[in-house]
Amino acid sequence: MDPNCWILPLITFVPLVGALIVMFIPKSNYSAIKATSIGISLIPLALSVWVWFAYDRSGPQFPHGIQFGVDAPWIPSLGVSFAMGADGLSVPLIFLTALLTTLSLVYSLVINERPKEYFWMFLLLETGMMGVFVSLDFVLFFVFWEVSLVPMYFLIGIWGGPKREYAAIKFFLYTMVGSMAMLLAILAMYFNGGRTFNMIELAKAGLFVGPEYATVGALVFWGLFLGFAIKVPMFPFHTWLPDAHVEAPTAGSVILAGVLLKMGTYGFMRVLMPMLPEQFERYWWIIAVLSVVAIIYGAFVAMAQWDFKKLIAYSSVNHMGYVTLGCAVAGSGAMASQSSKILALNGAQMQVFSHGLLTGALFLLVGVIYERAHTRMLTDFGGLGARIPVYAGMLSFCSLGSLGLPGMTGFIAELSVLTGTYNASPLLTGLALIGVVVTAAFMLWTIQRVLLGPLNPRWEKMPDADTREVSSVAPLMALTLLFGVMPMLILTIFNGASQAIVGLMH
Amino acid sequence: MSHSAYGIPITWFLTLGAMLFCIGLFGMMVRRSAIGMLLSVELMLNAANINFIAFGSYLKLPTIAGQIFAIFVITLAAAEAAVGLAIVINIYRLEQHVDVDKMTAMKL
Amino acid sequence: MIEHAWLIPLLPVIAFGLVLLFGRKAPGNGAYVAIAAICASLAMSLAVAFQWFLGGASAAHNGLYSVTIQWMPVGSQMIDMGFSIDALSVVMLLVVTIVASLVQIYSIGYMHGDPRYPRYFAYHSLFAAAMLTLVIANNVVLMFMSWELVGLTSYLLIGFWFERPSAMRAAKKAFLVTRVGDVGFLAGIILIYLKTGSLNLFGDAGVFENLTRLDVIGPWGLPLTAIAGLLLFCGAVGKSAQFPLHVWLPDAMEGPTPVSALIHAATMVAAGVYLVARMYPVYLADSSGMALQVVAYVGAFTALFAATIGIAQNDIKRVLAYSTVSQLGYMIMSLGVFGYVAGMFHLFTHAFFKANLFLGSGSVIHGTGTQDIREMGGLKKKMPWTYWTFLISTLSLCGIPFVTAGGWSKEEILAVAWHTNRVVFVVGVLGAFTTAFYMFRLVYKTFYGEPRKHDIHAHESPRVMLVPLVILAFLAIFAGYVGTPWANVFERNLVPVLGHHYEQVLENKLAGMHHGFNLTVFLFATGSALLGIFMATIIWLKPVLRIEKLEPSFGWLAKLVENKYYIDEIYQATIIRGLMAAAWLAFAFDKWVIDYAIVNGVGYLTRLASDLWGWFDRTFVDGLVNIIGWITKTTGSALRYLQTGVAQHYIFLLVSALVVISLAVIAGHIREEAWIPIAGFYR
Amino acid sequence: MILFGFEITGYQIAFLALAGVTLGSALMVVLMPNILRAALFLGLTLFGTAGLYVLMNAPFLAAVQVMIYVGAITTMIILAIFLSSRVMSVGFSQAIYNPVLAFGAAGVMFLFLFVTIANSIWVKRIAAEGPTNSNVGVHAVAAALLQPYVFPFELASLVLLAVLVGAIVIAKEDQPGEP
Amino acid sequence: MHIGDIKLIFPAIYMSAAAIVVLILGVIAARRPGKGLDHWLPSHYLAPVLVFSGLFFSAAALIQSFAGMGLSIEVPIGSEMTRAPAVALFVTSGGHAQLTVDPFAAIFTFIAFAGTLIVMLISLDHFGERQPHKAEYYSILMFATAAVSFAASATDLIAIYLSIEFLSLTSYVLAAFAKTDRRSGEAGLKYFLYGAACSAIGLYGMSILFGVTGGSTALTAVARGLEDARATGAAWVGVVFTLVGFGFKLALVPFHFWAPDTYEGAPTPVAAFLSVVSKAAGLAVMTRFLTIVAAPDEPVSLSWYWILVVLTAVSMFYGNLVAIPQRNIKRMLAYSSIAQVGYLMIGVLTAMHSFGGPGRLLSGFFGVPSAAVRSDVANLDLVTWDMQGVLIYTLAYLFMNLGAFAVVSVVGKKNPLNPPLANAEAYKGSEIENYSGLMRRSPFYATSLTVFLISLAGVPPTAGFVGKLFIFGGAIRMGTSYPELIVLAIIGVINSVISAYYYLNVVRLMFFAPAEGKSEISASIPANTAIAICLVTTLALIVVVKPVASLMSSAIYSVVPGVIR
Repeated sequence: MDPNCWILPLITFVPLVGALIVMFIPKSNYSAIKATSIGISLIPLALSVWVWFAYDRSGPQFPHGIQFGVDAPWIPSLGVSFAMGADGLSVPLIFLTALLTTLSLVYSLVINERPKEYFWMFLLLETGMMGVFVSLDFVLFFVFWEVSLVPMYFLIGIWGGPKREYAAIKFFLYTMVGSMAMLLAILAMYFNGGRTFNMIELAKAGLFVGPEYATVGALVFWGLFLGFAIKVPMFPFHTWLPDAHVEAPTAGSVILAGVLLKMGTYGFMRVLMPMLPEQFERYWWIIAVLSVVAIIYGAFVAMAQWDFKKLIAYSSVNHMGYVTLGCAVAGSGAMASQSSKILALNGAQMQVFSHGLLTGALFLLVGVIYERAHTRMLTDFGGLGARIPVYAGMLSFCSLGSLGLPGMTGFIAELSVLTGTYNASPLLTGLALIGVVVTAAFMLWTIQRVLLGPLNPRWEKMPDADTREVSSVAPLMALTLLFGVMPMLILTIFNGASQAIVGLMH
Repeated sequence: MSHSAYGIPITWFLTLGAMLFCIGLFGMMVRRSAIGMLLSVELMLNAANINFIAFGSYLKLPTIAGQIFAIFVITLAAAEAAVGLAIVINIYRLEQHVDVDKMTAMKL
Repeated sequence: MIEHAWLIPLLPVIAFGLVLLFGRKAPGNGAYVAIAAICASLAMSLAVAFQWFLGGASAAHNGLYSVTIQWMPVGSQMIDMGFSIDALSVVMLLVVTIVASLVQIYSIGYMHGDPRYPRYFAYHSLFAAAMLTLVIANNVVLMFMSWELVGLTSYLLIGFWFERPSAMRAAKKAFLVTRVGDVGFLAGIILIYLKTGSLNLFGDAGVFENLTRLDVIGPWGLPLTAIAGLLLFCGAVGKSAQFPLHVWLPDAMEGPTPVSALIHAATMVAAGVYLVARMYPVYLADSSGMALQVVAYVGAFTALFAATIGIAQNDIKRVLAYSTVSQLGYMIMSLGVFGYVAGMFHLFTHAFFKANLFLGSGSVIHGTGTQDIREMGGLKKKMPWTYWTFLISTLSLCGIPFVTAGGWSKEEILAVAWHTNRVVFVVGVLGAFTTAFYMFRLVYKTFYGEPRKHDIHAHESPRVMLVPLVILAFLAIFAGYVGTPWANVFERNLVPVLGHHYEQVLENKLAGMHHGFNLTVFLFATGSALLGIFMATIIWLKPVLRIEKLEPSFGWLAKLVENKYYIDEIYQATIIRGLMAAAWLAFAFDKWVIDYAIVNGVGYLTRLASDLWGWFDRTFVDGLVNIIGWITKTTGSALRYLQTGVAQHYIFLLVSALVVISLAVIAGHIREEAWIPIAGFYR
Repeated sequence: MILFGFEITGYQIAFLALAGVTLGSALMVVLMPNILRAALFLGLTLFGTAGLYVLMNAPFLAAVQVMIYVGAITTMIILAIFLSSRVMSVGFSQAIYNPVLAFGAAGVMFLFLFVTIANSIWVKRIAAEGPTNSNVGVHAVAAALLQPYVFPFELASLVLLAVLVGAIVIAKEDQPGEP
Repeated sequence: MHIGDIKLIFPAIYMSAAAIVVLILGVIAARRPGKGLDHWLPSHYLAPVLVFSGLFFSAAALIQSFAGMGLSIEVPIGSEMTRAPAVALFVTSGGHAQLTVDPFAAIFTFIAFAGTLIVMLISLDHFGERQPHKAEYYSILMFATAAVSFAASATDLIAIYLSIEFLSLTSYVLAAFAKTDRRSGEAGLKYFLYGAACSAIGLYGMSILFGVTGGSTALTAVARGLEDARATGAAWVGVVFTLVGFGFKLALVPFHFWAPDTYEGAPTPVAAFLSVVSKAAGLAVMTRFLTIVAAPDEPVSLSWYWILVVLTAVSMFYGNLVAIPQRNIKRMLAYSSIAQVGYLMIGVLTAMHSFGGPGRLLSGFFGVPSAAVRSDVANLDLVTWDMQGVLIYTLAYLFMNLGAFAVVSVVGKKNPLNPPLANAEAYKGSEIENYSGLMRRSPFYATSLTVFLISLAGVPPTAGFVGKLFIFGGAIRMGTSYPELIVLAIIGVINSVISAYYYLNVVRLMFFAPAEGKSEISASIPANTAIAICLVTTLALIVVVKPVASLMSSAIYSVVPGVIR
């Protein structure tokens, strides 16, 4: 067992312990609740940074081995174990989760409506999300997957906007449909993969290979696909997303976009591709086509939005399309060269990370302006660039990053994905490029509608972003720039995982 | 048709039992009063008892289980009637009638 | 020094950060920081240039100095990134740093008192940094990154006065229109990367070494090199405002005038030309020659087309803008007809005189407070410095031989065109004529005659603005001497950049060309320019030709003439009426067809499509989900009526269910057993 | 005995008579509007059934039937009717409730059962000619109840105890203030 | 039978005896209410204490049954050998047992005792100390529990009929126990009438079974008889009619009609008892009956098997769909429990396949070891899934459903608008809209109820998820041979989502809606203890699932006391 096996359980369960601690703080002591929560959330953050640096980039990768691995028996009669571990896929996501949680909590300092519940639910949410990214046992994975669902439901439902109840229940039911389908598929894999839930062993087992498994393999594949695609969300399973995003409180949107969506794509890379390569190869084009549709469709629908937050939400559909496109291409079998596939998968992972940073930041910024103006209608704004320059700078930066401006992470991601795709299907690349232009158009148009033009006299007195807001957004911007300029710093992590995964897929 | 001295195939008894059973079922459906329904239940139980006794008598292997079963059925029928009538009396006290079809306080 | 060339872009970046963060507290509100940085870059560029051309570094490094670092892993491969110095990049470094530093100095005066004064300098620094990175990048992706950053900063600078809706629209338009081209560029990069396996331009495993892998027949029977070249050219079309995508540039004049000088004269728009030049081996490797032909004709058409539009403009900066488009067309055209050196040379000279012209116009605007040349006139006396520098640069633009830089470069272009493509040559000559014509119209209307609007109290600009003008005017004269036909330093240094193989290819293409002074071309070039000046003179300075002469033959034009508006503007000249009609037509086409119908139309359709999609999303995708939910709910509500509350009903339902179940059992039983009706009854 | 060309036995006549009584009174039980008469007809049905038991060589059961069913249960029901209904009042009559559907359901059920019974192959274990276990007397029943069936026997007594308690609690009229 | 073996059913006997003790002492105490014996030893304290100690006896019996009291067989689980004991009691001529005491029965006994204890704790809070006829109430509750225990080990039709009737009759009394409440009376009456009809139908079925199988009442003998009588249509009619009697206890559609009215009308603790403990008896009997008697050799050709499959699916859909528009939470829980039975039935159907098929799992005689352990036991470890599924889900269901009812009881009771048990409007406290803003009034109850509801929906990390994992897992495993089980699993999954909708509706009201009234809800310590126990077990089952599952896995070998082939 790895000498560092303690680290991942610690990262996962510290927030849970924190949530319990917060539960026992008196309801009225707001400052203690907030300080404790943020303090506790710093622990996983620090640990995740440690993991980042302690992670051996040339070390073993997922199906061939794992780092920081822990494997303890849990229900041995069923082959369920408490297995955790990290590889190139998960290390950045662990960091992203910890970072976004801390920043969201910092941003949420203003929450004064039932703060105790808010903060402990947030910490519980962090446990769930972390658990998904570190679990190497399907049962554990599923448990955490669902655990992350419940606090989010409450975050949307209690602290959300006017249609929060509808949005919350839609979010919950939608996701639950997917996770239930996933559960069935997991069970089927269990019975065909040597009676184990251990992901490493399942990935090595070579499941559903051969024509006699065509039907069951397809069923399992689509079951898992449904679970992940709803979470991503892929077209046409995306309609929960705008509602959930729009109604969720700002920090909730950040986590939703920044981390929860990533659980879906993580599932693609951790489960679908390594464990069902044959099926993936057979159906990759469906995923690819859906992804391209999502890219174009998301961009166009985003353009039609007048609600700032909804616009960002739809842009998530667009951005996540690149991730799934990259995954699809990486699993396209003989369609593309090995290096193209790796490139595409690198790009997909980069987009995961990039979208987490940028869309998280954008949601924070939408929240900032909403708190001041109590409206999110783009038509209500205008000319704010002169009035609140710091905010304007941050918004412009993040929007530009979001539209894939070179020098930021999004560009690296999109370039890699598109390049990888070109080898498999130039047509898809070409179509996706339409999305690139439209994305630029609506992002710029948004900036224009909010920041440029004559100042709407309603906002004469609008204050600029304060320290809390800047400090919750600035780290995200800094990381975007850092990894955009020096992708080496993070891509070597992704690259190992991509090589391992693509290596499995013929 | 059998030409033995007895001359009654078991199917006669079983058919009789089935008739009784169905009359009981019919009563359960048409009787308005709880007590009327209880009477119908007794008919159904009797149908079962006829079956038990018929089988017990007609089986080639000697068995006493049929009669034993019937005894218990009769016993429990008494118990059932006791409980049922107690509930009916209580209801009557509360509602001044025992018409089951009028008792629809709970539905949705 | 060369090994530290990466500092050249880095210094402005640092200045950008400093000014953005501490602008108001920094000396000169941040301007000095930015200027110091760009001047340091200038000094370093000069040092690099000195070392390269005169210090023998070029020879020591075999014409290329390259430094790379690991940038991006792809599987077991590693994509490197870094900078490289060769003659081409040195030239570009010089152009960019010189113009940028002068413009920044100029801006101290021009932008004085602007509320966002520090931000202006910050953006300027960032722009310079991006442009400098672009020219020394040795990696296509790094090029693309800085290319986009250039676009971004131009967006910021054009929209600097974003309170003005027109400025903000212009900024967005600039960014979007260029991005349309960038998509092609990106596709080209992808194609090149996938086929050559490299993103680095130079070196053993670089793009240029592996171009033969691209030389396979692709779609439409074109070699992939041609396709790659055309895709890359898309980027150039966008950035360099070539024909279908040129519409952003005139609108971009909404930005502060120094910005126009920097971006729309010297640097950003030149980036497209630079791109084609930098990727010239790709075009040379194109065995079909298709790509370069397209480049040539697009450039030629743009050159003439924009020039004709320039005639009809009354906004001083718009005239210059169309002139810029036209000149960029020239450069592109030159590259298209194998005038690799000539195109770059024109870029070099054009940068200075066009920057000067813009700065001069800025000075005029600063002095008069208007941009409309109809309101100007007689400024020659009031603004002598501005006038003289403006005139020098105008002459340079017109290509007056021997004494101006523009003369040398234009003549070289025409010389190449004469040799390779006479059609293009003719267009070039016509363009030269038109250029001279509208530029002198501009000069005459601005500086000569009497002031047409008397409430304008024109005054000369402060010294901080005049010094750059003078320096640029000096360069507008003398910069051309590096590329005279007799001693073409430019050619000597630039051609080897292509590498031995492609140097040979280029020479083969130009085989038989008369190197040195070509009298025919000289006569055509000079003649057309002088004719243009002459025509302008007889129309606007000494109105020999009058618009009234048009009346008998063109009634519809007569109507225009009756209109006072046109009488003041259009002098009588039958000779120019065809030109005028063409100009109006072109402008109308530009305005109504290209700008309105295509750009706005596409924009409208896009909106329409997105609205439709949004509706689709709400109605069908979401609606389907809601329908399922509705069915579920309704079924639940309907089923609950089974639970009537009547016990007899329950029993009835129970019995009915039991009957159904029993029948099903028997049905199943019948299927498997031979079922004889009433068989056992009599047994 | 030959009747209408069929040879019939005395047992058959007895059966038919008893069946007629049983079924007829059973029909009365469910159809009789007056609940009291219905209860009385139930007694008749039970008597008929007891007769059938005798016909099937189960005299002990017949005795039990008469004692418990007729003697106890029917009496209890009649008592309950008196307690729970105003016998002389107008609303006393029982109208028949949705009879058509009910008749349909019960009728189909009977047809189904009849067809099933008629078609089943009983011959293997069931004597065709008549009752075989003719010697089941009180002793046998008692022995069975006390040895292998002692558990149900005891359980039945527990049931009766619990039910008695429960029935009393439910049926008894609580005095105000009584716990 | 050795007389000493009686001790094996000691928990049930103890429970009956304790019921009598409570009854007698209670009747004595009732003479001077609040004073004397009623003061020192009130039955509402005596009864839970006795049940609590009974819980220890049942645990002891459970452990003892696993330890293998003399008679046991060894079967392999994977690579390990496990003892699977079974003891036959009250053997009739022909060697068939009235009762079979085995771990399966012991587990259900334990579940019943634990459930009753919790129900009593709820009752204590719900009725209070001044409850009329409390001695009788608690005593009858204990009788009913004993009946469940008997039913779980009954392997003879007579014993089954008697114990089920025992349970039914006591349940009717309990449902009607709130004598002054019309709804309670109505609930009891409807329950009684429907139950009487169903048990009569079941009895009629048993009588036919008795005949076609050659006069046998023991399940093992019936099973053997059915082998011969396979061709007889009446045999399957008998099976189906018999199943009606059990289906009624389980509230399986279409034998469920009593459930909503009875749950709504009956006092909440009684409803809790009916929904869990009484249902456990039905489940135990149903499982035993199906696995022993009716396990299909060739299931595809047996229409009644298909009918069960359809009924399972219909139960899930019906229960969940009709639960959606409900406005009364008890009624909603009634429908939800109808759906839950569907999930359980998936497990039962799966388990049937494990025991059915050519060559039953165990060929022994009453669990007496036999050389002829099924030859194809290679897949034996898989069997664990099936019966484990039923047992674990039952356990999970016990705690989550009782917990939900406990909260409902507490909330319904203390609502100041509606004093309990007073009149027809008494149950306004159970209207779902009354849960608006419960989070602000009583966070503990709101949070607990949320956990229970989420568990019922099957969301991790709750017990409901563990149960579903086992149930669906077993179905999918068997699904490779019997695709209909996969279909059922998918339907189960769809229904989990549907059920989440109405469960979350309550959660939504509790957390998102504004509070209606500000009064904090309070409950006595017993009720809070009950809720806490349920909460902890619901949340902790996933942690301790390892020992629980291994315990359950050994139980399965003894469900079938052996069939001679």
